[in-house]
Amino acid sequence: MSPLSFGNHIPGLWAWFDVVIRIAIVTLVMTVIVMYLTYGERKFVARVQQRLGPMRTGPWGLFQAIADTFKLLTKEDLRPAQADRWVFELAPYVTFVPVLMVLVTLPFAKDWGVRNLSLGMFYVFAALGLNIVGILMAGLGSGNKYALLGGLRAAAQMISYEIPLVLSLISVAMIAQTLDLNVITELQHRRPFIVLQPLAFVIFYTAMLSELHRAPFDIPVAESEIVGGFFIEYSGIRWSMFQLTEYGSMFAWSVFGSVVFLGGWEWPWGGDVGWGYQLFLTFLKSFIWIASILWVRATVPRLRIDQLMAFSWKVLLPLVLLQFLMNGFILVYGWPEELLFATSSIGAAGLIGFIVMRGLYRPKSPSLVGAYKQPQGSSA
Amino acid sequence: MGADQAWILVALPAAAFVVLALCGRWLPRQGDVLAVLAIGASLVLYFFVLHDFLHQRDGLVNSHEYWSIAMHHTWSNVGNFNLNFGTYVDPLSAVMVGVVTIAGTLITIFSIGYMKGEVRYWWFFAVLMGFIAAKLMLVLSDNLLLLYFAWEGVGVCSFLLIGFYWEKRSAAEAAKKAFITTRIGDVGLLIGIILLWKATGTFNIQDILTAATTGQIGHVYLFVSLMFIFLGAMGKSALFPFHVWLPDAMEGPTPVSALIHAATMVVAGVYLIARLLPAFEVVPASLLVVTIVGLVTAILTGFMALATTDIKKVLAYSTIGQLGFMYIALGCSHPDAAIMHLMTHAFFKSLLFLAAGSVIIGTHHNQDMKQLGGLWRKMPITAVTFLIGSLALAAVPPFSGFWSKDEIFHGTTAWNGGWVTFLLGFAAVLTALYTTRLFVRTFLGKPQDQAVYDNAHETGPVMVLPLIILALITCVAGFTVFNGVGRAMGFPGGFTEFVFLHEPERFVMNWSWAAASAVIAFGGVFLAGWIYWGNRITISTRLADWQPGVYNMLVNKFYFDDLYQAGIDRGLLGFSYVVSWFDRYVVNDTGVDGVADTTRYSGSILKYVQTGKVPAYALGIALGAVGLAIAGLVVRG
Amino acid sequence: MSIWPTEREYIAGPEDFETVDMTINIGPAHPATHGVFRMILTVDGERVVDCEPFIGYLHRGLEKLTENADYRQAMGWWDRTDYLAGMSCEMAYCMAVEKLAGIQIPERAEYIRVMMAELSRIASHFIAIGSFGQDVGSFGTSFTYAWRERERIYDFFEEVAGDRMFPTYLRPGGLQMDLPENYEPRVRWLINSIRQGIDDLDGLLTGNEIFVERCRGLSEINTERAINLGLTGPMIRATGYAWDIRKDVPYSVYDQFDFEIPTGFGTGDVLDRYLVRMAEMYQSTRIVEQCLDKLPGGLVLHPDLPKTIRIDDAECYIRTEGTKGEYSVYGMARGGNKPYRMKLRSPSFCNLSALKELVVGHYVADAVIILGSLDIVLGEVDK
Amino acid sequence: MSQEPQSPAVEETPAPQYPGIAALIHKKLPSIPFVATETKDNVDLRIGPENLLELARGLKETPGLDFDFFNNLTAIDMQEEGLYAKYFFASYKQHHDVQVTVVTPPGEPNIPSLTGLWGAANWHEREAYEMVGLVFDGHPDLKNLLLDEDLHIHPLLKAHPLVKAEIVQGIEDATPGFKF
Amino acid sequence: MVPLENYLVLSAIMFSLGVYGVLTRRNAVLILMSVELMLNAVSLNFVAFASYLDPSKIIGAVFAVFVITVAAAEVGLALAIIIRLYRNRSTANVDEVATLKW
Amino acid sequence: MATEVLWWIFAIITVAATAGTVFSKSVIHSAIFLIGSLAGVGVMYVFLVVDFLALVQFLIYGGAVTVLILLALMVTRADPTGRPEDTDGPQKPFGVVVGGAIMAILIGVAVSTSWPNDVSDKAHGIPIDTISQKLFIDFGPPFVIASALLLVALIGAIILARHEEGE
Repeated sequence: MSPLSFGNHIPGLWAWFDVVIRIAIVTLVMTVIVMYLTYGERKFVARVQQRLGPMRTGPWGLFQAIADTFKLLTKEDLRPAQADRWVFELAPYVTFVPVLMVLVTLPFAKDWGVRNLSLGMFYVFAALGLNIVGILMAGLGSGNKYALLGGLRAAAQMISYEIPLVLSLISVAMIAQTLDLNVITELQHRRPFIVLQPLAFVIFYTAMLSELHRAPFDIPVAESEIVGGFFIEYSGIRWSMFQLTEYGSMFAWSVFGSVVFLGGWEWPWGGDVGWGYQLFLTFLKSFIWIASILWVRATVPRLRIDQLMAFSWKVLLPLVLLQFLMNGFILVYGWPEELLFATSSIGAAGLIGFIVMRGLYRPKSPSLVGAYKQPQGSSA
Repeated sequence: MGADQAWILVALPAAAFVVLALCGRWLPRQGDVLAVLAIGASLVLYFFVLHDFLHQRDGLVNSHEYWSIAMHHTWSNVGNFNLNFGTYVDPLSAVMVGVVTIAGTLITIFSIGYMKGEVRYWWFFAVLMGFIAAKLMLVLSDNLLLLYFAWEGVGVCSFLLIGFYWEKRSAAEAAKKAFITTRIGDVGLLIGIILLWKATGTFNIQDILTAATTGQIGHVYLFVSLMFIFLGAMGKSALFPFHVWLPDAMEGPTPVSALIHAATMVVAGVYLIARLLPAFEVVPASLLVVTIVGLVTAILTGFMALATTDIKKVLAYSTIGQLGFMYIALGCSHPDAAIMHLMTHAFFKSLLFLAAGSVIIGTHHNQDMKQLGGLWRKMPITAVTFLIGSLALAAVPPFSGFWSKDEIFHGTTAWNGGWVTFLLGFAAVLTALYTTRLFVRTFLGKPQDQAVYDNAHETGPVMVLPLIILALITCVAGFTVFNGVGRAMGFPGGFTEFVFLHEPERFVMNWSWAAASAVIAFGGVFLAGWIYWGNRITISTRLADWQPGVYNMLVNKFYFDDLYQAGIDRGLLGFSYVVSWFDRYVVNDTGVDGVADTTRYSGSILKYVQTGKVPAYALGIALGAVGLAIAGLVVRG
Repeated sequence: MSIWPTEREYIAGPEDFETVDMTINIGPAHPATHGVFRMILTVDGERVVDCEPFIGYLHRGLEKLTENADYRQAMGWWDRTDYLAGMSCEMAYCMAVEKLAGIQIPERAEYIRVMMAELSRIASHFIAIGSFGQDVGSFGTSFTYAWRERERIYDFFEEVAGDRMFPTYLRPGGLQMDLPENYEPRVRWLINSIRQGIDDLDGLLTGNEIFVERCRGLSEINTERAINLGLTGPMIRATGYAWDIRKDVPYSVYDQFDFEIPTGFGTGDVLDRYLVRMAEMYQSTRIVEQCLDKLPGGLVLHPDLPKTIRIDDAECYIRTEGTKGEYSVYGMARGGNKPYRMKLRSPSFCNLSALKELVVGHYVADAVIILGSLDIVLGEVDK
Repeated sequence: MSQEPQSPAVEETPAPQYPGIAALIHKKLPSIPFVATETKDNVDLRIGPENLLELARGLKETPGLDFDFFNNLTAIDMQEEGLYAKYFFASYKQHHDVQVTVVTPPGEPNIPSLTGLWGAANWHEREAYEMVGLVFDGHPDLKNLLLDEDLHIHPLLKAHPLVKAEIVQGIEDATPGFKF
Repeated sequence: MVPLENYLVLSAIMFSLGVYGVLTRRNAVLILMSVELMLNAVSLNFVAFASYLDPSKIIGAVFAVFVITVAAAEVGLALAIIIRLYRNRSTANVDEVATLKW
Repeated sequence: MATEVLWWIFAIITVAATAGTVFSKSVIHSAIFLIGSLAGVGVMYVFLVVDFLALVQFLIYGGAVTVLILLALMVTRADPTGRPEDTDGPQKPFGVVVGGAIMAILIGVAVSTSWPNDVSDKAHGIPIDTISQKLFIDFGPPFVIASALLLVALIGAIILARHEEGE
């Protein structure tokens, strides 16, 4: 049996104590992961960009994360004179708490997590929806126009992308017939849900990037335009709270996404082996997931705000509604599960293939040499 | 394919309508093949339905509960109100479906030739399919609501088809006229349906009939509601005084005229009355109304047809006249005769219209019989088929019209005194007269316009073929009254035993009636032949000179159009004048201005309340709410 | 303000319907301005309704300095105008001095000058495209890809002249010194590496749907308006007008080479400016190759050059195709060893003056891209 | 205009034979008096400021001349001869270019602005304005470009000291020019 | 166990504070917020009543869902109106928008 | 016992946040207090064992409505460092009176009425499928109408807030 099991088998006051211990463990693990995620990102992106990344602090720069942490903790905590004091100071916490709340219900292995909620999936997106409030507080409270613009962009983007995100998750919930994350994972014993719902997966992945403000949807924090957006005025520990939120929610989304779509701890053979292997599976999947996010970030330019909105409302939303409708038909009429795969993968292949094809069939730019045209009416 | 799947008959043309209307333009050949296939498939399936129906009927007791196949589907349940829809197949609707599908198929095929190269070719076929689908739905519907829906569908499609050449102002006007005129009747029908539903709580026709015949509805109430329904039938069937739209409806393409007259539109009224005839019988007064309206229509239109020179208009008036005959038969409680005549009339009238269309095409759109004549040499097949149709219309034995009209004569004996029979005979003579005149002046005699004559030619096979088929049907359709023919076709006892009201009635050849009606027909024909073939047209001109008033009245269609126009001009405008006077001097000066003065005065006081500020208004609301709450507490203690 | 006003208290006039647009300040220390450039954007939501550029933060008084220095002394300052392509700036200055003094320089020197100018054009375009990719929002990858090739070119410059960015390699009258030993395989390897780098960038950026969608149709301008605004270089070529001083008013030995003038799709949008630069780099490698093939022997410095150049009354106007556009020098001498007036027509300056017209009506995010597509160098703008 | 005494450069009788492009310009625009000389590589037309606008419009809009490109503007302090503005026009269509020298008398540095004809003239004129103090009449936004907004000195004047410039700063409404 | 009255009193306080806000605040967004408070008080009442008095305990939740729906629609529209107002008048203060009366 | 204590804590927090919303001088503070107040109502739903509704409350109010309100605040206050505005209008005394009266009436009625104390079987929450049963079957037509209302509001909001050409 796993060391920390779901559910409240323990009665009375001990239940509270139990929860506190679990939360402490999960938070601690998450903090360490986040610290090294920053290091990992720098290394990963550096490799993509033919650089080495941090190399000086410790072997291969391994202590860079710790050094950064100390630097951030000891930095002066500045507050602009024009900032709204309470809003400014509360914002990082309001941003961070929802991420912690999400971690409560994520199943890292079978029966291994803080608490199993029967409305787990709903809880996750209700909680993650809250973190925008902190960003808006930061944008409003900083007394800075870049921050304000960043907050505006974040709000607009978040409202738009929440819809396809939630609908794609609901598509999976329709297939699973439950919102309980543990049950959803167990249902993926034979095959992960990505097989049944590739289109929903693609939409979820895209919308997740947007919710995380990662490239190519990093418009609220666009460095070359609004110089970091909502956290432009923060420094030191408060800035590191934002950093913690960013990477923490990246981690939370990765675990959540791998639980919902990639089979979490269950697939392959997770249920048969043991909790160690299950933990390994969960973390492997979520790190691959994170690596893919970083990879995207390293290669893809940023979208413009109108393109972003258009993509959400004109592409993702119709497609996810289509997926939704198709699932409904298949479930109501009891058509075989292969049809789910077929219809959904046609949509996913169409969406991805269209973009890839346009990239592939573009002429090479050095070959775009117009023949030398003598200017009109030249007499010389 | 059993009779319980009769909805497929409706679904095929309806699907064709949808496909053609949405993408007909881009289909190969603009989709006419699709239309023909759809209605042709309906026709083929109709025979399956008929066979199944007859097969089920075999060996059953002769009670009409067993003679029908009804299918119900629940559409919606709101409270205790159930809305069902379904199909109802009994001999009546079976005959009607047959008429519609056979005539529809032939007319559709004919249209391919007739409409060749027209603008909006695909749209014509789309609406044609919609027209047929609506009509099929009308006859197959088991409840009045669906029937009304289909009724309106027929009206809309006829509007679209009559106004098919909407670039032509006259066509657009005719379409509007047809639509508005029938609309008056439609409102009546809706009122009647609602009245019946109010009384019985159901839309199902059989339930309503049961309720009516068992006396659950008061007689006066029933009479009123039936009269409203009959108003609908009058509008749709262009009966007097609604007959004005039908001749104008000739502005549509000729196949449309054929369809309107023969199969779909005008006979919808006949079908409706026949369907509800048991209820009419409960109130004999309503039957009398039906009979009188039929008689008046038949005689009046006979006169009008004599004075018209447009081929198609003559045919139009003849249609109204024949409808009058059918209503007379209905009024005499002889639906068998009415439906029999409906069927034969459908065939010979569509034959006549198609032949007339053939003439029009063959003479390059000339339809004035003053300029035609002697065409039989140029278009022999058309001439022969037209002749067959004309003889059927004139009720010359042994063509089909004779048998059905004979049935009607036979039926009129139900009315004591013989006055109905007498007037009917007069109308029949008129029929024979104008029919012969039409044929003679178009095909025989000398060509009156040499240019038209020289350019005339026989039309192509796609148009001639339906003519020949229809002519053959016209020749033989009348014999379905005989037992032997009926047995060969699956309904032993003949047509009158197939469609019946109370109990099947074996057709008995009453020689004296037959002879009388034959004499009437031959008399009419010979009289007309003597006048027109013998080039004694001067007789009619002399008549016109002798009594110019009468002639002008005939030419001007008894001044009905002018009467209506005058009614609108004088009555409505006069009434409007009174109303406007009242409005200007009573309402405006004292009412409105007085109110305005009062308002201005009170406003000058109350304007200080209107700050234009939303919070102040909100405060008012909240104060009011608090006041109400306190009052409530005080009142309740 | 009372609740129950007795008089008509408020009548809305046009002044009540004025709305306040937000102004945001981009620069002088902003990641997107590539230097100390500042613009004040007036935005309505995310849309730019007005743009006012401010320059001069890097103004060093180049022209005044030149007036007060010996003809050779001023060399080093002219390097620092377009500091991403020092060689081509030096070339224009030297040509102006030579024209004023009437010096004919050896042919070998001309070929080496062209080679250096083209190499520095490639280096400058690499920086332009790499940082442009960053403006569009790619997280530095395009920048490092471009930087690699640019570093290789600068390594070669270092071997040749002893300095990377400001080589001061050229002299009025020729070159400081001849090319190093074994330069030919070195340059050929360099050309191959550059072409590989162009392909890499092409795959990274041109093959990227988002990048192209960001740039396509953005800030379009037609040829006539572009000429009127004084746009030159890739900016005017992107409008579909194949104008290149190297071809149309040939100077130095450019008439000896076979190369083409890219015009992209000829719509004048940001994508075309980018494509023109990409294609131009490729054409420049062709010129460098031909330089290697045709390089004559002989001296690299005019043999009879006096130690101090003294020029009597003379004026000239030298037009060259710099990396950003037309890099022209007006020179005026009135005796003595110093020029009386040296005026630089810097392409970045003229292109930047059209910024307002290009930016207004687009999004804030696009303003940054448009600025990046102008490819300005503040050393050149501010002189 | 040749009668006006304050334009000594123009007072000389025009050379009978115009070099290069100047001949074409004289043919197309006979009403505008100018003096044509040859520089090292070009032709220089010398006119007074009152004729500039006319000449510029003629150069830009006359078919056959088509000087559509405002290439450069160099402002030169010729000390006792006054301020010179050297325009450089080029034509994309016709492949020719010309240099136009506008001579302003000392103390009257007023020149009509060409911003109405070429959008490119805007910043060039602003630069000339702040560097030597030429005033362009009709310029929409004549203010400092490279120098501080309120720094009213003219560094490219020959009289401007090279080192230890006494910078007058913070005077918004000071007259243009430097107190020597 | 918390008695029903507690919930009712809580919602009464919320509701009356909302009324106060609607009546006193000048900024349209603040008024909107106060309206939201009132709506929430109402739906809290629904749920509390359902929990204590309704044997199925569901109708209250269903009604609360409807209230939330209506509130969402109302917020969307109201904010659109406020933004439009601001764009035309540079203010979101309802006092300054008295052009209902001219 | 613990439940009561927790209830009181959250009730006080909710009331305090509500009061903060209404009395706060700064618009932004008001909005943030509003979030607290709405979250308090969500917690009350948890006490009433309607978990689903609590999550809906968090998702819709926390994630959407307050975000919209904050967005509107940002849009309508282009200058975040602008003048502090006078947030209370001239109706303050009336507001106190009316609000107080309503509070008195409501509390009086709530306390004085004797409610039937049927609190049986409140321990386990309502299963979500029961709610969906009610919502989609018994309350089907109102649900459809509500969704139509949302759609109409969406379209209306877009049309109201969009930029027209030439504006």
